[in-house]
Amino acid sequence: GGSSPEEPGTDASGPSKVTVGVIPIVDVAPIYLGKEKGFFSSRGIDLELVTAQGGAAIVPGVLSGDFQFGFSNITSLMIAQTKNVPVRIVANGAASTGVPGKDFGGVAVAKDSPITSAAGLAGRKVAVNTLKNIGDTTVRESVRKAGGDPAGIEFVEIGFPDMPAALESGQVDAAWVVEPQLSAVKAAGGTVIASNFTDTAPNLTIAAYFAGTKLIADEPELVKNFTEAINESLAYADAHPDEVRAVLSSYTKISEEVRTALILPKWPTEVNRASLATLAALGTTDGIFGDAAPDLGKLLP
Amino acid sequence: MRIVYWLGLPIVLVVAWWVATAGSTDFYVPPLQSIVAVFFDVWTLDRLRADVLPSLLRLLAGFALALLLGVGLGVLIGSRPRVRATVEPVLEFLRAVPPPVLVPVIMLFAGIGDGMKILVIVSGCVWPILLNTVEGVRAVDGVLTETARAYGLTGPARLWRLTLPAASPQIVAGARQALSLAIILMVISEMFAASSGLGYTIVEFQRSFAIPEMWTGIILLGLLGVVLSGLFRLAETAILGWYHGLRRAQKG
Amino acid sequence: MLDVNGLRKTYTGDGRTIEAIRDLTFTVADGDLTCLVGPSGCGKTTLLKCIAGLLPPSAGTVTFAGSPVTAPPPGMAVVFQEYGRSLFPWLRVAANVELPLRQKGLARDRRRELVASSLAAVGLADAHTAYPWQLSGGMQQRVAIARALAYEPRVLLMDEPFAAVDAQTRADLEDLIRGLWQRLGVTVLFVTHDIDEAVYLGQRVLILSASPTVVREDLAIDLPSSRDQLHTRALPRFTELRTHVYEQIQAAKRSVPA
Amino acid sequence: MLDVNGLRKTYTGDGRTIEAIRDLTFTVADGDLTCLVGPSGCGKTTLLKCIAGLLPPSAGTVTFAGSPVTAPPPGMAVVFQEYGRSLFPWLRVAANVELPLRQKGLARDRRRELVASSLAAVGLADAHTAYPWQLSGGMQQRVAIARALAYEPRVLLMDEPFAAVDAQTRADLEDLIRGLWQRLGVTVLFVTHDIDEAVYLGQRVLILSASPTVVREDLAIDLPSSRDQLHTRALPRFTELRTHVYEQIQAAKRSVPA
Amino acid sequence: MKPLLGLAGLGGFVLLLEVIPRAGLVPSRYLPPAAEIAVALGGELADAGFWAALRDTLSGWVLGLLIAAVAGVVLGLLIGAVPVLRELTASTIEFLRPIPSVALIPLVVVLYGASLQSKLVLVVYAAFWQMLVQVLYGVRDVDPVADETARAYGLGRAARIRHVLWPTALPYVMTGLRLAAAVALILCVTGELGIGAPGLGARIAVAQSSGAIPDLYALIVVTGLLGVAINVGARAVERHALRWHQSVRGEAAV
Ligand SMILES: Nc1ncnc2c1ncn2[C@@H]1O[C@H](COP(=O)(O)OP(=O)(O)OP(=O)(O)O)[C@@H](O)[C@H]1O
Ligand SMILES: Nc1ncnc2c1ncn2[C@@H]1O[C@H](COP(=O)(O)OP(=O)(O)OP(=O)(O)O)[C@@H](O)[C@H]1O
Ligand SMILES: [Mg+2]
Ligand SMILES: [Mg+2]
Repeated sequence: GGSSPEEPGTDASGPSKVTVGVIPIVDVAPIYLGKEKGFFSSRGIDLELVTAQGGAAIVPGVLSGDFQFGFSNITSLMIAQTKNVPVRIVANGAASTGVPGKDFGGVAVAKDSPITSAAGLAGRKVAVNTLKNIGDTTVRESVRKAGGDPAGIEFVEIGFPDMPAALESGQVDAAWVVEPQLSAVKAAGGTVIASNFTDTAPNLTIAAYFAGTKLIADEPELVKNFTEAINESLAYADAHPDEVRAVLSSYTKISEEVRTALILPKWPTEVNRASLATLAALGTTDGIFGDAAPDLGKLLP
Repeated sequence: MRIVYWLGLPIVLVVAWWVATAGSTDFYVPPLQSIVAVFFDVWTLDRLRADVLPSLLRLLAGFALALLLGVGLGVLIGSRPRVRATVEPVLEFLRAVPPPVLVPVIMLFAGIGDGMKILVIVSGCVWPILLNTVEGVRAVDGVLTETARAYGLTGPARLWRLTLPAASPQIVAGARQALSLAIILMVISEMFAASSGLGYTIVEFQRSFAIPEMWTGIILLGLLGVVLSGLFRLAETAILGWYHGLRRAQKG
Repeated sequence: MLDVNGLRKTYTGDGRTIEAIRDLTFTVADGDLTCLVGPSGCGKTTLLKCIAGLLPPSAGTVTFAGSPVTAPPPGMAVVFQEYGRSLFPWLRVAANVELPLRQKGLARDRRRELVASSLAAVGLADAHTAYPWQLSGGMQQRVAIARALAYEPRVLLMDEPFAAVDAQTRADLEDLIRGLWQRLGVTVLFVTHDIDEAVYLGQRVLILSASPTVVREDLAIDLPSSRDQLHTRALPRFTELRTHVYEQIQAAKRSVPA
Repeated sequence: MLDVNGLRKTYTGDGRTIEAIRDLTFTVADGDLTCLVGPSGCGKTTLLKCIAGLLPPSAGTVTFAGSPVTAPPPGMAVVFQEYGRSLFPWLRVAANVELPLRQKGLARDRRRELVASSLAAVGLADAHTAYPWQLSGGMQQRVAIARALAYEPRVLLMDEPFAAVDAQTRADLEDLIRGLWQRLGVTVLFVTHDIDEAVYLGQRVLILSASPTVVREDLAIDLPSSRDQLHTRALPRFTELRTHVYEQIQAAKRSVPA
Repeated sequence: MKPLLGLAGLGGFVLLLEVIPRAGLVPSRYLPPAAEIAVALGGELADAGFWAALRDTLSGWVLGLLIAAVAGVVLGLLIGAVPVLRELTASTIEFLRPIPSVALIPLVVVLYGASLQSKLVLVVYAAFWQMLVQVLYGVRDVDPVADETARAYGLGRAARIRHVLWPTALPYVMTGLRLAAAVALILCVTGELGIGAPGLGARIAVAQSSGAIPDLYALIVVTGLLGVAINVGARAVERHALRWHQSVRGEAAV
């Protein structure tokens, strides 16, 4: 991008303005909570959160300097890395709960579906939010673990919000859904037949906060402060689920009822490197990185 | 001479693009050279057959359907002021709903197959045809209308021999608009529940940070637009020969 | 055959109200050839459109063959004053003439024949394949006339149909119409500005007043029924009649009734 | 003033090639009033458009005041045969007449005055605020004439300008044009189908042959220059001239040159 | 009379929306009946955030539409009036037009970020073509006799554009404006949806990802009603500006 970044943090006297591109989903609750709790302002960061629909808009925003930081799922970041997009993870984002059947995302089928386990998905139509990404990779792994053959699965791209309807109307046989849609599916009588995150790795890291390498090089102080603030937020969120559920109402429209019942992700402060290596290996096998393989050393902080 | 006209400006623009991006280090705006370099690697015959052809067929199906629907409804609405007054607000309502939020609703009714994608194309590109047909029908010359009435031209004969030809210049204008919209909507429709197709491929390139490849897709869309509009021009010349003659009549 | 009774037409719209026709009552018998003359803007075209069922009158009625006219009655042909705009620009000349015949359900051969003969009658035998906008004004007008003739109507309404043709062609067309009328017994209502023409053609000339219009005079033309351009026009009675009509129009134009 | 030299116009297009004008050569002096007559479709309109610089000739030249005409020369007004279509439907009558005056850069008051006087001259003093399509055919034609008159042109080209008006109005307008011509010395080229009109109006009548067109006769009208409807038309010389023209047109229509 | 008919039409549509889910044609969970949407709409209307979003969307829309309309009309008249320009630009126009605005999202984000500007670029890009093409077709509709009249009376090119080309193209322009207005609104909302620029679109995105279906439809209804409002305005302008045109005067007569 031609536009020059707004030189955040250079002004030593006042707080530096920091814009973060996030997706309005449960995963980013800690940063909203942290903002509310003053974890950022106490470090001289005047935080602004801008919601976008997905990585497609956030990554260019980070590269152009419009956002200083962004939130993205790990596989997308790995893909970016293989394409030499100059970004690097600065803090953990969200992680699987690691409890099979009680994760914040999973593979669900509709009421009365004949499919009862991941093995039954072979040859079926399965919805994921984005093809060639974390969804299909992990679902395949679930199927493998259950002894099925993932080769014949027909993945269909459907946005999370549209999955409950697609599932119920039988347009797909199964869907990989996350909260809050997971709750909606369950409410409509659907059942979770596999927890693809936990099947892939224990405590799989799903998403992370990242920044452009230029910012990391030019303003280490700011990045350090941001990382600390995020980490404090993550830890606080993990410890105070009720406050997390409360803060959800400030930036989402998830109904009260669902908010109190939905399964929250885990928010460890450390990126689980081993799980990422697994994810990278799976992705490479599935060919989602093309011919390349991600170099995690260049991606992780 | 024609060729010079057709190629003149594009060549200038391409050269300008080439020069302007020659040393570009911007991740999202790669040098044109590197875009061109990957073009033929990306758009192999196989890929054209697997991704572009189905898209194209859906596009044509959607366009044809929109044409039918737009002209049919347009004639009805345009020739009856009361019908127009009744349905116009509803149509305007539907028209203002953005396709990306409309698609999920369409999916409720039409599933996620080709039918849905064609419907999405129709839902977007029917409007210019409809509006132009309505206005074209309303604007049929009063003397011609009276002539037709005096000679007992009613029913289908009136439709085929008066209303449609008289409104055809404006209908064609609408169809021309719709054609490019159809291409755009083809892309949008493939952002939902797709795993192949030209639009999907472009989005997929974009998501996987294959930026030069994404640009080749955009260029292909443009080229597709040029080819389709060339075909359209042929059809237009055939249908509106009289009109072009009439409008040029006294120009020498 | 044709009864116009207390006809009145007022145009409103766009802040302008024009009483075009105040009160017209007259009858045209079956097989009559009536000419209508009157000052420009007096409502001749309006009257013709009301008779043709193309324009709803503000008051009064038009009755055709016993039934009130609300839509164009079948078997009627009209030549419009705006001849140029009344031709379908997307149809070639032959197709323009043929279109009403198709609508009438005539067989193809019969249509061909009628198209060819009527175009030949107006002197356009070699213009079949031209588009109307490739023709001169007079030629366009003749196509409109040919279309009406080919239709073989029972009633023929003509609104200044010869305005754009040269004197010689006009004379030929006048004789054509009279011949047709005598041969086939069509009822003809003929609007013209040419007083000689009105007297030469008509059995009867209706002279209209200036707008708001009433019938100023209903003049029977007592010339011999077999007429020709040279002799009829040279008759003293012809001159008398035309002078009379001229004076009437002149008077009509002057005295605009309140 | 106006030189037409070897003019030729062939229309091509849509598979149809029409040699409208074969070879026309004539000169119109400054301040002449020339009438053009000829059979329908012989190319009068085409000729007028070539002279006006609206249509490029296929061969030959038109020279106006010494320089070749390629675009409409300034100071020229045209009344088109298709009067209806030459009025702008989006402008009211007064605005239609006023538009060329604005273009000429006249002051507002002067424009008002010209519009009012020219509309009054054609008998439309109370139609200022009507739209053209609210007027009768003859009224529209008179608006087109008023527009040309208000323009105060040096050259006035008129293509059957009185075709749609009644006899009385026509006579009035003829006298209006002659008066204007005598008073202001405008050069007038006047196409008409009415032979009496051509003889009554013109100093000179150009008789054209049928298409492909050449000049058949260039007839000087040796009538006294002060003319009036009653007496001039009653002159024996008038009758001689009109009979002559009539015969020429008749002959022109018959003998189509190879 | 006419507004009443229109209201009746809308009423019928609302009824349909109420009946379809109630009759079980689609699960009401995913397409809530009209009454539920109305309740959600009431909730939105009571929310200050909604009004701020509406203001954001409207400002982007008005500005974008204005730019697109002016540019489309000016360039259209210019290109249409000069045949050489028309020939020269034809192929380029055909190339650029089918490029979807949505495909430009990453590019504009790079250039302008999640700001009003990027929204504007999208809106202008999409709406501009609608205007331009309509104007080009409209210009072609000029009656040669009218144009010749203007030329004969010495109207220069600029004056002819003003007095002949423009009024002739006006009906096409009006249609173009109505098309462009809706497209601009759509792109405004879609842009907000994708880029995250503040506005109704961003609110729709939140409602969508939160599974708040009635709220989602309430917001869609708002965009639809904006469309209706736009049309009411356009028709009012048309009744005045085109009262000379067959389409308006023809219907006034009956
Ligand atoms: N559509 C219309 N709207 C309003 N007024 C109209 C309309 N048509 C005609 N008029 C008015 O009605 C009157 C009669 O018009 P009409 O065309 O019938 O006259 P006419 O006798 O045919 O005249 P002409 O001989 O000039 O053709 C005129 O004053 C005219 O201005
Ligand atoms: N645009 C055109 N394309 C093709 N041919 C044309 C065109 N305009 C005129 N013509 C032909 O040129 C010839 C002369 O036409 P023009 O209009 O000049 O005749 P005119 O003398 O004005 O006839 P009228 O008295 O009937 O108006 C006609 O044969 C006509 O068919
Ligand atoms: Mg009339
Ligand atoms: Mg002519």
